[in-house]
Amino acid sequence: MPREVGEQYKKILKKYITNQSEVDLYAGQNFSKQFIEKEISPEDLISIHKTAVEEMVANLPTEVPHSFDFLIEMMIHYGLALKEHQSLLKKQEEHETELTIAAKVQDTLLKTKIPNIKGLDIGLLSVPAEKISGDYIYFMDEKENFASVAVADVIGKGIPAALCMSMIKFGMDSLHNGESCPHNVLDVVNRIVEKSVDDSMFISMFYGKYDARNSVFLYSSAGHEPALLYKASKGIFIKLDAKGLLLGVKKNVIYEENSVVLEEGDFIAMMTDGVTEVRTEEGFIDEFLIESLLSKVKDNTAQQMVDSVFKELEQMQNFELRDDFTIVIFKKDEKV
Amino acid sequence: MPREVGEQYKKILKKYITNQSEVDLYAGQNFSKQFIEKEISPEDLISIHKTAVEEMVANLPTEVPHSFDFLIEMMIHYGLALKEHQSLLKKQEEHETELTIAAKVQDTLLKTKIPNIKGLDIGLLSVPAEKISGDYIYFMDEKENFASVAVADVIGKGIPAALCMSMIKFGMDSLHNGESCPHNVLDVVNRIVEKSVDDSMFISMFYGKYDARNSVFLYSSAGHEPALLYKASKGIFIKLDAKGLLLGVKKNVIYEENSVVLEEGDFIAMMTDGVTEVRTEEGFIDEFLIESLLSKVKDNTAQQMVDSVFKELEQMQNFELRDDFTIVIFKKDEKV
Amino acid sequence: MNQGSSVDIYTEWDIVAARQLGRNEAKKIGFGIVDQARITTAISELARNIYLYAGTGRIEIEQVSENGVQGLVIIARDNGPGIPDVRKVMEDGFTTSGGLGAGMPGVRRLMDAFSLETEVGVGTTITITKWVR
Amino acid sequence: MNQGSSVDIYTEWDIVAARQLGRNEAKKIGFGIVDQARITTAISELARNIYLYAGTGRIEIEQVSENGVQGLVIIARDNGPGIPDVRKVMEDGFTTSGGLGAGMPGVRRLMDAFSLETEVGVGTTITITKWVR
Ligand SMILES: [Mn+2]
Ligand SMILES: [Mn+2]
Ligand SMILES: [Mn+2]
Ligand SMILES: [Mn+2]
Repeated sequence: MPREVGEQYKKILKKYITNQSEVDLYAGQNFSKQFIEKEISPEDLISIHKTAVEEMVANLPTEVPHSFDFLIEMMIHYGLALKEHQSLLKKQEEHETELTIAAKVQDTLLKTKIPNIKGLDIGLLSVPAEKISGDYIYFMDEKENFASVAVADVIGKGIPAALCMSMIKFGMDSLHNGESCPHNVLDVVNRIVEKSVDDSMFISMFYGKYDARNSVFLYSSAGHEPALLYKASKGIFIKLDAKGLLLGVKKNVIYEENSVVLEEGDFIAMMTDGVTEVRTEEGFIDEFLIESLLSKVKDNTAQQMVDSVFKELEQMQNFELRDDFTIVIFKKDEKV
Repeated sequence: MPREVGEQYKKILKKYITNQSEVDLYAGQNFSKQFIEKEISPEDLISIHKTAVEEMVANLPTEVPHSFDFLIEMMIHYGLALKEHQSLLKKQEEHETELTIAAKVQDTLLKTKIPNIKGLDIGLLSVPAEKISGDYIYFMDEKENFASVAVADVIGKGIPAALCMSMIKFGMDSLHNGESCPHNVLDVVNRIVEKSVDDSMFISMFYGKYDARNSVFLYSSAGHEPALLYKASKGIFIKLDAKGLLLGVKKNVIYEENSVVLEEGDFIAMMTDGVTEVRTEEGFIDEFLIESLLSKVKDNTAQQMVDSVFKELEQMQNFELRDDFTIVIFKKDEKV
Repeated sequence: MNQGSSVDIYTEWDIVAARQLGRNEAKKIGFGIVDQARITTAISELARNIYLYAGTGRIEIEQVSENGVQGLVIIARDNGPGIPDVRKVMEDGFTTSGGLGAGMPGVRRLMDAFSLETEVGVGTTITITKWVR
Repeated sequence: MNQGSSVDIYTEWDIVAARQLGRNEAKKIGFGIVDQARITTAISELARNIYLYAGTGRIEIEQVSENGVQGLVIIARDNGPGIPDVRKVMEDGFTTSGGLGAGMPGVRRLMDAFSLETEVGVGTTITITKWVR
């Protein structure tokens, strides 16, 4: 490494030894950042330091330079770890680029069109924990007056999950409109997943279908998080669940189908466990926290509601998502 | 960090300062590896060293401990880089695990059944450059007497490519047998890809269909590497190519369809550019190398042929694949 | 909270003043030399961030004690532009300061506790704590 | 190649002997103290690998000079089991020695040139070179 570095180091060190003032430590530390950027190893730093001390201190006991030689030997492996780090950082960067492209491909592959139904306000938000999501929202192409949505979560996240998602999408695309009552959809998707995916990969899915003519919401669930129904007239929340195994476990599964009627101001929040199983530093969040968060913003639009829930939960877990986060709200609102 | 570490360090350092012998440096270095494993930071090491020197050396000039204080300050950022490395290593490990699972999912998703046709010997090999492949071989489910294969390559490799592959698979699954003449298959797949994939992602595909009743091989190509036909009677290779744009470029593409008749001993090798564009340290391989490699093993089974070509090319590029490697051979052999 | 003191950050000299205050406080309540250096470095990074990205702000340092354990709480406040993508700033290898291992993840690693509140257009408050071992 | 000398590796003491020989040679032809330590560490890792995985082998050290530049070539030979997956052994973070940053990628980083020949069931020869700067 260049001679001037050693000279400059000696200058700062000398000033510090003379004054022991904070400003010299600050200068030294800023200098050390440059050392790291220039890939100067810690063993080089010790050697520079040794030379500086030898030149600076009169009557230096011989033990001191020997001790520095020993320290240099000790530092070699630290230096190697640092070099490995620098090469790993480069690798990591390449990997990030690949994931960014993959995320873009995923976005395009999984794009879905939000239905536009009189009297139904729809809000949705899906935020991946990492670049690639294993959660999935899909609005089925439906006849007029209907809005159907699938909310799914592949067990596990990241790339394997993304591969599964694209399979589900093409499975759902192959469905005909006639089959689109919730328990039938889950049955068909289950067969596809069971056939194509290896045994370690499971998918939970909630499927809901809203009929604007009579305000009936039909739903089935394949081992998915229950949805939450808010009854505006009573100011209470009701869990919407339906019996059914996870997708991909076995071939023939009977999926229960239930229904509720929405009244003005009622809404249904469909979520993945990335919403309900948020962990803060103190542990899992309280079961009723989501309800209280939704309650607080119940008079806003569906989109404002999901945005607000996300913002609050993100803050609570210190901006670190541990799982993909997905929430869809269907809200009956005659003004829409 | 534990007191004993300091005591042990002092002991080794003292021995070294007394004897300056190699065995103490060796001991010290082995000790330093343990330090790193126990996540003892370099600034901690300097502090241990300082204490040891202070206790060991009589009449130590005050400059020396001050110089160590300065050195500790300099080391803090080295310590941070090391800690970052340790966390990055953990991340890297998780990522490797994820890719391994993804590769398994991909294997399951993309599995295909080799047709069993009288008089046709089929060999195939597909080796990804990294864990996840962007090449794809798919045998269509066909009526008796027919063997159809698609050989495809997503431009780019890794995860984004894998996502695209799974889309193609489901596109092809949705085809009906009636549409399965090569130019029709490419037309249908092109529409699916064009609709679903973003503009930066292209796929090349060679599609061939062999009719065992009259030994006719029909083929079309979407911007793919030409196949190689070996004519046993003349001992020569002929390139099989057909006009057609890459999949996903535009909606309406006319794919040319050509045909050849196979005679006993003839074979067709369909490949991706990972085979033809192999790079050795001296540059790209010669255009005729593949032909000569195939020629050398032309009397073996189709599977032995593809295995042998791979083995030779792998050796030539020093066991580092730069691209996914895929080759399929259809060989007319009445003994089969 | 027992005692408190603070340094307003306007110039690069104030970064040094904040470091000095932090080191003195750390020494006073019994931190060893390496931990003193770690606390000082964390303060240095926070103060430097204020100086570089918010323009002005303040470093507050307080002694705390919990279940008989002494500790130091450092609060860095500014009314700067806020951090639009906190997750990115907290990621390894994406340090705003450019150096390896430093930046916010570095500050977090140097201390025992770390919390961050930020609003775009309003400002940022970072609170870090270290306990005497 | 001008001069050569070697150490047979049978016991852990021979690792130390190989290190000592390497350090002496490195000092003799004018390597600085840090490079002496790096060369010695590389020899140490190679000798240790022989001792641990091949049982026995030999470290050969030769002075070389090219275009007026002095250098040291170290050859580690063994008739051990060979390395079945070279790509894996050369990968970062997968060190056989378990430690961070060490292993074969570490040896490669400590030196200016590195080459490896291995055959399963026959043995391994690793040749490393460092030039005086
Ligand atoms: Mn998931
Ligand atoms: Mn989940
Ligand atoms: Mn490709
Ligand atoms: Mn390719």
